[in-house]
Amino acid sequence: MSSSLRNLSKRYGTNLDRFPFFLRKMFDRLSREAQLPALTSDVPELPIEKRFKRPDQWKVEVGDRVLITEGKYKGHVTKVLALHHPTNRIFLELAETKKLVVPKQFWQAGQSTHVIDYPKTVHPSNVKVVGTIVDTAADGTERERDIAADQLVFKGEYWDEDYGKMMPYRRVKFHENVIIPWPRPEPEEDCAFSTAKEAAEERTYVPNCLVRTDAPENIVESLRDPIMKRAYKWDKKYITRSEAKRLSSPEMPISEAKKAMFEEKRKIREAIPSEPSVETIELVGKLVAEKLNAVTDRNFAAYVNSVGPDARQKKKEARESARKVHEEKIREAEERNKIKNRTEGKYKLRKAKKKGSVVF
Amino acid sequence: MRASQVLAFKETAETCLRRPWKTYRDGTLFYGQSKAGNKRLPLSTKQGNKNYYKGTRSSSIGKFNQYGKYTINYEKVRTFVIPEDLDECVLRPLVSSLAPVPKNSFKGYEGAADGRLYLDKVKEFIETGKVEFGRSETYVERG
Amino acid sequence: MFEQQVARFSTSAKCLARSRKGYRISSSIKLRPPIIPTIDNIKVIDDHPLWQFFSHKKFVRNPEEVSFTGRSWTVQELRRKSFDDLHSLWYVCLKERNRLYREAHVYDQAESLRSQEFEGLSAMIRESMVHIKQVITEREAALNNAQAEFEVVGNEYLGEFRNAYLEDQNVETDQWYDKLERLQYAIFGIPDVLDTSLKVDLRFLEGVKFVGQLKYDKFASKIGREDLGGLKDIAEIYTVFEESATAEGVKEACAKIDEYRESNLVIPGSKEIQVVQGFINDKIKQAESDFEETSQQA
Amino acid sequence: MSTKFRNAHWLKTNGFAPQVYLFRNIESGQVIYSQIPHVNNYQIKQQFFRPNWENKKPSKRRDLWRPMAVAEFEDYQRAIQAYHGLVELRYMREVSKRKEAEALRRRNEYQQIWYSGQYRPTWSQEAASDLSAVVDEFQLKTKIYWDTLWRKGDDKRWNEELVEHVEMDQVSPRDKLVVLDEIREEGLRE
Repeated sequence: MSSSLRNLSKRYGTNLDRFPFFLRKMFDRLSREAQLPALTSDVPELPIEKRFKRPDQWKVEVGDRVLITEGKYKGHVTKVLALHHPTNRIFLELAETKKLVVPKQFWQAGQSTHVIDYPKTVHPSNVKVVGTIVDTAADGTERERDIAADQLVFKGEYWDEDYGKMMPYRRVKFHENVIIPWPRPEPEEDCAFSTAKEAAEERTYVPNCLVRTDAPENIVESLRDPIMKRAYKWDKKYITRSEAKRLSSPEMPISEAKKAMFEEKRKIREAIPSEPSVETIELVGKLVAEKLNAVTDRNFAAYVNSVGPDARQKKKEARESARKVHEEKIREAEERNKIKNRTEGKYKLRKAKKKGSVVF
Repeated sequence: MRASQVLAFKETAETCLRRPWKTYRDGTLFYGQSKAGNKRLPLSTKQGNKNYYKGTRSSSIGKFNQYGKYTINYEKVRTFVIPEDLDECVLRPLVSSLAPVPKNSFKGYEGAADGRLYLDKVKEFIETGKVEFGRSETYVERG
Repeated sequence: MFEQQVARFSTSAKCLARSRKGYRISSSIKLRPPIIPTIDNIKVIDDHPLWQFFSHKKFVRNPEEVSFTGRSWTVQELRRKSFDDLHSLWYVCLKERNRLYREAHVYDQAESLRSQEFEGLSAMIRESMVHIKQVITEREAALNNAQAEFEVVGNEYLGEFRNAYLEDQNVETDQWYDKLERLQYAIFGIPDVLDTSLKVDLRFLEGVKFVGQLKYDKFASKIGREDLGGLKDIAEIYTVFEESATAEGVKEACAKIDEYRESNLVIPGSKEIQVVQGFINDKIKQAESDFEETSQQA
Repeated sequence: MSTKFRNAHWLKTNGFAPQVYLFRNIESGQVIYSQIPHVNNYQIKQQFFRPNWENKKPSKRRDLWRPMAVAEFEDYQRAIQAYHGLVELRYMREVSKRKEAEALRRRNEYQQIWYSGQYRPTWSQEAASDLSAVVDEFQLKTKIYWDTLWRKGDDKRWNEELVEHVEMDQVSPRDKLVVLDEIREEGLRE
């Protein structure tokens, strides 16, 4: 196992992140099946970015009294024992247990049987935080009362000496003046590896010289790899030739003569006017008018008149009057048809009554 | 399925330790995830042809001369400069959890590496002989 | 046949065995169990360097002994620490990681999963070490940026300082002496105690010129030595720089300058660094010989 | 030189001290007893009786054999006696009392002699035990130069009145034979 454990690095093992989601799921299932039940957990571990980090995400802290709202112990009030960070769930004092069969090498001290009761974790959404409020009765006596917050809001924050950080105020939603304070954490003792608070907070460095710091010269260079391929990428003062080449687009391999030719052509193209000048238009108009006025052929003159500038307007007017006449004709015909249908109907009804048959 | 096999599906203490319900026909293995193994492993020092020298990621400390004698170049030999008063150091590798995590404020400056900030501190030092690093009650320090 | 095979060892021994009683080992001897080597026979000196790989000279610690509270050093905390502290902390961390790595390896070899607890602590310590590197790099970058910033606003600042000094009626106070000393060190890197490792560079030279000129301008009219017509070269400026920032000091310097001017020497700009380095070396040698004399007398 | 059994006269005339040398094989852990500070085919042939996969006949490669101990006796006759005793005990372990010897060896989970790679530490441990047995059996006054005192084991296993333990000079393996030669000269002087 020793060598295999060492080799379980990213380099030697399969990199699961490389695979698509469904394959990762399959691998996960396979590995779960291959494990003993004692070593599998009911709730899968969450990726690090999905884990809770702030107290307003957890909503509860260790030592909080909570009301259980789901499962076997629904309605009981109990205490939070621990937060299980990998699954975003909490351990409660009063919790459902599952029976686990544990192989001998994982036995705890004092264990005498394979089967143990292992407490299940609970999601924070399945509990409600319990707080205490003081009621003042009409006669002035004060009475403490427990409340369970259905929903919580977190507004404002304060410096908490015991937690050593800013903590948000935990308020009951819709009753935001009611604040449920965070429980007091158990003070941790310093271990052999930790620096005392005073030593950690002592300041021994003051920037007081523009020429040098208190570090030896070239200390930063000595921290870095002297034969690094991309040296000083962190503090780039110049770009290398190859980088400059990569950053600029390549030039077309065109000879000087050809370039001159292109330039000449471009100048010619620019010299050609795109719109005719006023003089040109007048000259052309004069020439055309002279030519058309000199037409002698009657048919051709008629054609010229029909395509003249006012011919279109005339055509339009004619078409409009024709349409009006046509519409009048249609209206008259419809009037006629109405009268005809009415008289015919009357006639038919009378005929049927005479015959005595009923027409439906 | 034989009647006796049904017993194997009961979750008794013994079956939980032995997993008799597992059939290996579904392609799953008793251990691991694949029988073929990963064949795309990096070459080890013992693999490759006669010209393959993997190295040990350690730099040389000299060179061989034409007769095969190795001369050490002491410029290339690693030296570790250890502080003289290491034994008196009260700092430990970690920090007590009783010490709150301070924050730094760089209001009016770009950040910790801002030259103007450094220059202002130096000016303050010239004027008063010390530099004040005020800390608010919420543990926000001057950067 | 069997007999021949048995008698592998020498015949002379056989003869001896026959002739002398008690020469050969009796066949009824009971075989002794193998002697297991013990490390009790090995004495290791107390200050053996390799003990640094062991915690309290213990082979391995229990995983319970490396259970920890606390957290890694943050960058904000390390920004408070001087380089010496950071340097020591780096080696404290490194030595602890060496120990942990060795112990984790021992647990690994014993096929125990408890090695992960050692590696967990090691990873925490590594974070501290990464932050140390960051702080050192950051400081260097801040210094470089500040130097670039000073190129832009430096003359303005020095001008302000100069004006404040010249306008102040009474500058012969401890406060101004300290301030001048701090300015020398902070802007030009001129330490108040010179030692042999000091290398004169352009910045140093600039500082000498600034401070020397400042003193002369302040006190020249007061002591009535405007007849010198300004300081002509680096040797003169250095003479003023060397003396204390009082009217007395500048007066003495002016007297020396008078002596110097008799020689009609003028130091060109290209030789200035060399000359100042020479002055400082002479001064250090003088101080050393003085110290030796006094110690011999004592 | 050590190509055959050497008697007391030969050892004396050729400038060898009354000593028995124990060489160990760094690959397999096997031990060879020798009258003079060399290992040869003669000893391999003489001291490995029933080779099998666990106790193969070793090669005589010089780089594999390192001195483990040198036992110095009072005179040549006793050195030869001890040498014979050691070889005979080896014969007993391998042949005549094999079952008894097998019972004393440390086993792995498959009931084979414990090993790591090619190395079985039991051979050198048995050699040390045999040396102590020989010293006790013949009541020989002995001075043992150990490569490392680690191999000596528990002091209770040795007769304190008879045996004196000394550690050889700690030198690189290349210079081990020089140390053996110095021990030989020391033995001759006494």
